[in-house]
Amino acid sequence: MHAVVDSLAMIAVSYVMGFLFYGFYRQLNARVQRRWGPSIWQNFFDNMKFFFKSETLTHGPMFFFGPMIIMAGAFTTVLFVPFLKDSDWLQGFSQYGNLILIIYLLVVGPLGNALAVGSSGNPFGVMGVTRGLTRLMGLEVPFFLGLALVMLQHETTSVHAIMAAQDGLANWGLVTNPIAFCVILLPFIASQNGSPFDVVGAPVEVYAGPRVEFGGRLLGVLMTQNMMMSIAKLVLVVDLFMGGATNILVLIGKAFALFLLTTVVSMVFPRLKTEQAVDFFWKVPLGLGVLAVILTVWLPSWSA
Amino acid sequence: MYHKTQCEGFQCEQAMLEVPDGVEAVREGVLDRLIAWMRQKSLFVLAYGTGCGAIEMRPLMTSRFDAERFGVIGAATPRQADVLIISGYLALKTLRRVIRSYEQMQEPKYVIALGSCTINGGMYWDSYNTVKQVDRYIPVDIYINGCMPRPEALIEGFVALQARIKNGEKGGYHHYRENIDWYKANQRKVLGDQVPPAYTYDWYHAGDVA
Amino acid sequence: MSWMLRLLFLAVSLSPAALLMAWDADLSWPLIEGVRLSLTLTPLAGFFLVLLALVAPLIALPMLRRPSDVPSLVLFVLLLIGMQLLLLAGDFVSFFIGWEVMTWSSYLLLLRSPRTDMVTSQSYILFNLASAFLLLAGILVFYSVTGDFLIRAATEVSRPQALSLVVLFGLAFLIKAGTLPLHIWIPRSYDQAPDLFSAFLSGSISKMGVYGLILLLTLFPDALTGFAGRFLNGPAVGYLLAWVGVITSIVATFKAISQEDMKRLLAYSSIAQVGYITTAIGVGSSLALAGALYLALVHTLVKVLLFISVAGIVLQTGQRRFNDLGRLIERMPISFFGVLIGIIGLAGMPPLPGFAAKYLVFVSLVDARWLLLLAAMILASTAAFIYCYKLVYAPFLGHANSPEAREAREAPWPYLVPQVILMGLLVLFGLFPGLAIDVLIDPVLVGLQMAPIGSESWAKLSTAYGGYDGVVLMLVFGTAFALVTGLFLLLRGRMRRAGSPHDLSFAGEVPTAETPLHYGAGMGRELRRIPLVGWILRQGTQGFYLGLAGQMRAAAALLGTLYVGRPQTWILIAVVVFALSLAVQAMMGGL
Amino acid sequence: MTLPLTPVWFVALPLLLAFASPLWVRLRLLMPLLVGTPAALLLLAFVLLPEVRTAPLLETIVIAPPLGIHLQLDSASWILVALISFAGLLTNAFIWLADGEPYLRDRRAFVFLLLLIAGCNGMVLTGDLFNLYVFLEIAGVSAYALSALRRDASALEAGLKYLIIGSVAAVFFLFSVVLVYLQTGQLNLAAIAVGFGEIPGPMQILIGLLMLVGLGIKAELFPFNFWVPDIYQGSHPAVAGLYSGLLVKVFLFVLFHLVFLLLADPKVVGIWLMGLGAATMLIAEVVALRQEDLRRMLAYSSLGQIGLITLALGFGVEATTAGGLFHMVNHTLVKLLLFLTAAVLLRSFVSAQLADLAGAGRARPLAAALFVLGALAVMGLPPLSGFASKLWILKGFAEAGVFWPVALILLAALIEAGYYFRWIKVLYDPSVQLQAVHPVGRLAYAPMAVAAGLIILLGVAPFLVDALFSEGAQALLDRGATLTAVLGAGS
Repeated sequence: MHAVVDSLAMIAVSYVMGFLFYGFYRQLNARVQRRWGPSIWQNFFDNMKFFFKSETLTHGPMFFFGPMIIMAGAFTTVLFVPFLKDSDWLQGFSQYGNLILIIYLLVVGPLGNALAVGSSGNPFGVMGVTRGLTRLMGLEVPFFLGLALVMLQHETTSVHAIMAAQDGLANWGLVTNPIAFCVILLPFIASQNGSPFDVVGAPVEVYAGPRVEFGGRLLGVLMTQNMMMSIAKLVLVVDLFMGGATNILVLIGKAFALFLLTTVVSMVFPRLKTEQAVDFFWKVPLGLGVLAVILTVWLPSWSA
Repeated sequence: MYHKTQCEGFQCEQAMLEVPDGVEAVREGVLDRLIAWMRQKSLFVLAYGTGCGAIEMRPLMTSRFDAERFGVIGAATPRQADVLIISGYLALKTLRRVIRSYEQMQEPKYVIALGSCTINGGMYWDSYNTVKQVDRYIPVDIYINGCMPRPEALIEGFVALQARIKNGEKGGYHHYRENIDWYKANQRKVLGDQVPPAYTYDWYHAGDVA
Repeated sequence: MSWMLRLLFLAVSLSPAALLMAWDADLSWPLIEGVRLSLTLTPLAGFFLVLLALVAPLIALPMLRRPSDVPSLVLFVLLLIGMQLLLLAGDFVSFFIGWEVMTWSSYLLLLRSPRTDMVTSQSYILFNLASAFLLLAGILVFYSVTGDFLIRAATEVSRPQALSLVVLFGLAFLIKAGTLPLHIWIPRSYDQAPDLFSAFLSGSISKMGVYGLILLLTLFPDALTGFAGRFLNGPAVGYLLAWVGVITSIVATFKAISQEDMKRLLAYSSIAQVGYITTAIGVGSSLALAGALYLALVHTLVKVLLFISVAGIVLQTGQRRFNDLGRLIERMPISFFGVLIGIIGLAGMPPLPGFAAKYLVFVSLVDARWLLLLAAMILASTAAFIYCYKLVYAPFLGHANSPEAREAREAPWPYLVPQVILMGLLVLFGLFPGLAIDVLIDPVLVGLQMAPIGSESWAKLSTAYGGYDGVVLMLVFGTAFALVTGLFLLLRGRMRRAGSPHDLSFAGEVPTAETPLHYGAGMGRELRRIPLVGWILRQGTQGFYLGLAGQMRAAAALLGTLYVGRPQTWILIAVVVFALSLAVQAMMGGL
Repeated sequence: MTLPLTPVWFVALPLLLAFASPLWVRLRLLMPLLVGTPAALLLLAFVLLPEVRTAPLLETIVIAPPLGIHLQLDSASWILVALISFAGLLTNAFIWLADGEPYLRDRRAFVFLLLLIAGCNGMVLTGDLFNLYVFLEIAGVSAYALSALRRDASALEAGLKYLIIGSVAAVFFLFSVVLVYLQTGQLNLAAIAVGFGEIPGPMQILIGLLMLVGLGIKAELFPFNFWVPDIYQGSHPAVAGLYSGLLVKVFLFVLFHLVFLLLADPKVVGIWLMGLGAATMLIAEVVALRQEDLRRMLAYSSLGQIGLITLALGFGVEATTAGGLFHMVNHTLVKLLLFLTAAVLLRSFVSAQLADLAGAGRARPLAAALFVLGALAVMGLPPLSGFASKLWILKGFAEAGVFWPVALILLAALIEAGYYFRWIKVLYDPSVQLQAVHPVGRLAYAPMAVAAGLIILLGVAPFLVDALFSEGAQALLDRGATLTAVLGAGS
């Protein structure tokens, strides 16, 4: 019972945080562009509008199940990320998982949806999927390397254990392992589909990319999972580098701070082409990662 | 001076289509009103630059006029869009694409016709290749006249559309479905065998008009 | 008659399983003076015998479909016998005999395909024989060191001897495993071999290289650390081997993405997967070996599944290029699920066992503190998503691109039964990641005198670095899926099936059957614009090997001019040689 | 009257029958007799086997050695004699059963075959240097004639070329015989062996070189083997199979017999012979890569194997020698099989060119399968007999810790695979639909099947015969025992 309530609470929390964060993002973006921007609830409206469209077109069973898979993947991801530290609540099933599992779960959904995109038969969608996978290939290398530095630092893949090791500001991953944070920051933005790495679904690039054929309720599902997945990723990074959170307000605060940081980076830079993005990941963040490995792994072992 | 007393020609057909004033608002329950309220708060716009009126869309969407305040934002594909903006005159060539795109949009869907050209051909009234009256081919929910209308006018049009949605009025798409044969006959008249394929609308005949 | 033959064939294909059940004694067979074949079953060989026992009947079943090719059946039986001999070998001579029987019978099977060309067959047999002869050389060196042919840990070996042994054996097994730059025979032969035999090549025969590599570790207890000590937390020589493996998988993955033919793509993917296994072997810790064995298990199941599915497609459509297929999901749904489950396993996605295997390898790399290797491996394994997607998209989704693809029917049942069984096995191992550890892998590790991984329950994979629960994962995902689908269907509004596959958002245009809507070949073309990938894809070893062959032929022509057809020249040469030898003897002071 | 079963029959029986054959007019009786003679010899060999294994059999003719002529049948020469009879039997049977070219099924052909057998047996058995020369000429002349039997230009050319080069070889050998006789005053091998050490060094070298060139030409060693492909190509494949399978082995055996018998320390020349063997092997294998004619390809492959055997025997260690002898037997079986296959293919498709045989595997599946079997065996792939003998040789080298021959042998095997598998691939070329021109009787496959069966049997169970080869190697290497046996203990 506890597990059920807890799971539903996690899903609700991540959804609410999701649309509020995105609403805030649109506001902030508008202000930066000297506009008023929509209300902070705008994402909720958009989402609900799509859920209540009276017509939804499918291209066959696989096209229908793709969004279901991605949504289930988002739920699963959320449930395997512990939201709070030292608490019985908002834990989901995170004690049955680990960091590597979460990283892979982040990809399960999009791959399931890629099937639906392929099933639609729209070449623009498949082109978008290919770009997405290409970007994934670029970003995952430094991202995983950064997380591996954390795993090595704590000698575990359990998010709980990593969180538990960071009590007090002085033990935050951000403080003890800042270079790992630097390594993952840009890939993290890309995994959030933020500018400058947002070429995949960009409307003017390939006709909305993977989502080209989705409309109506299916698009609503895709939007929902996107928001929830973003929250899951934010919380994951909060857990790994910012010591986790003991209650929901702290969690929102830390996640919001992190969100603000990534948003600012996103808003400043223009969009890169796919291959530029990949090349960038393999040069700058990965180079930083190699440096980090040399500094934190090789040098200590040689000097020892 | 020529004075119109009775309808003549296509105007009679037009009269047939016109919705009498003070239509019954389709209000059923709280949920429907809530849904309608959310719908009007979020309008995704498919804005093909079919004519010169498209030039007014850019200031509308960007900082100066900021349509996003009203929940109006661009969509890339017809599948995601709620509103189709016909931005100015339609040539026969673009008409075909517009029909195709309109039929691919998911209901509920609305059409805003922008500029005089969509009403009566405007300055192209005697062109052999320009569609003079758009609503013979697809149903138009809101006309915004002017040559070209200013962004403010566009915003007013959107607000008017939002009010109609909020009131739960029937959208043009109902018309289109109910009179599909008439629309198709008109389309076929000008496009010949260039009419978009039937598979995007033939489900209208299957009944189940939701 | 032919009925009996079929039954007999099926019985033989079950022989590895029977062997596994019934083997309890050691056999021996004299060969020549001082050489005695002895057969015994070690836990390590037992593991690979399990793989063989799983795979052999599953491939034998579709092979029996009429009209069956009797020579192929005979050769397959020979191949199975050879592989069993190889696995049961307690001494190197039987190991070598098994190895060679496997080599030539697989070569002859390769020739049964009408598509095999000269370059393919020659590269297949020459690389494999080179591997075999290197192995034989290694065996002879081993013999000269230990004085007999028994497979056992060599204890008193001098460093140069050990080095030459490791190099000889290592090269032999790396050729078989197909690591860079010795892989060139693989894509061609996997591509052109008979479709079902490709499954066996990739699923079972490539594992023999893996078996050899692991066996090599047992020959020299400190093979990996003995030569150059340790690097960080692992063996320094292993670090090199691991890089060889990882570079193999990276290059092969990119090559796979750029392929336009299903079987070639699978071939490169096979190289890449074996590359991971090589990496894990390089790490050499108990975790890593568990990962290597797990990967071998998963790769066997997955590749056999995929190759059989692809064989079914080729059988029904006659097409194997991505551009000529499409939309088979409606016509071949079971094959679609076969490929789908296959690629999920191949990509190492949870909850299928591919993830468990990769998890073990990743953790072992973290444990060894080899993070750069880890990053490189991540590169290969995420890039693999692209070809996995291509593999499922191009034949099954998208648009049908050829008349055959439009009219194809589901593969016949002998092709489907193995697929369903393999899917079941994959799901089973995915649900219970501890099952494979407990039943298959831990006995091997104990046999190799390494720490077993252990599992508190079959549902759990647990290591010192943490673990996960397959059942919970599957339950959560399944519940979420059911919940989401249910909620979705509860919402109002109608779902409508598009009236035509061409009802696409296409910027207002109306695509027709002539519009190129299939993106099968385009996938991977974009990748070339990434500088590193473009550079990798431009490289190739084919030129080197063809050049070598050309030089060989030139040498043959040059030496061939000696063999002229004139008796006077023969006599002249004889007399001149005679005179010269005399003269030389005279000058040396002999006369 | 009971005929004593003595080694002399190995020479006498075929000679007798061959020379008596013109007296028979009715072919029907004669032919089975001629064909059956090798069978009788084989039977005789096996009857004598138990005796031979206990002690070498000495057959003195007229006067006891060292003055008289004697035949010596020890474990080593027994192998050769049995092999000769067996190979002769197979070839005769094939010619008889294949019902092929009329010129081969003729009385003359069988007479020459019997003479060839007689000559070979004589060379292997004789204990007398001059007799050796005589038998060498008998074998040679019958071989020339066999080559030229077919009445067309290529056969005559082959016969003539063979005659020329064979005579040159004989001359070289004869010179050495003369020199030996001048120096030692002896013709009995054992007696020469005792006295050979006292010949002045330079003369030893001269005699050695003359013998080497003479026997080297005959035994097809490297700088003297340029004639081989031409002759093999011009002769009928069945006959070429005899040359490759039989004649060369005999000369090789004679060469090494002389080396091990005459020289107190064979190691002195062993290294040179090994070098020659290695060169023969590598060069022949490389040249074979480009051959487009099946018979020429087989000829080069045969040279390669000869090189390998030379390499093994030249090392002079018991294991390699035993392996080398074993390999001789295996190679004979294999090459007979391959050349007989070539004969079948040649007859079926009129040509032995690579391009003309593409797809032959579908038209003549059995022949192609036997070719594959032979090819696998000749490359030394298990579980066929070539592997066992190669392993034995390699094991010998490994035991001695000498690895350069191992590397060369394996390299040569790899090159060999390069062309054999090319041929196999072409035989099974799926793109060509080849039709056989001439039929080949099913019975023709019987001798090939026997050879194939033996190849498999010896591959799977070489332990059945390995003792024979060990004893043969000991007999060949044990100079003292031979001398004692011939000359008595006191010498």
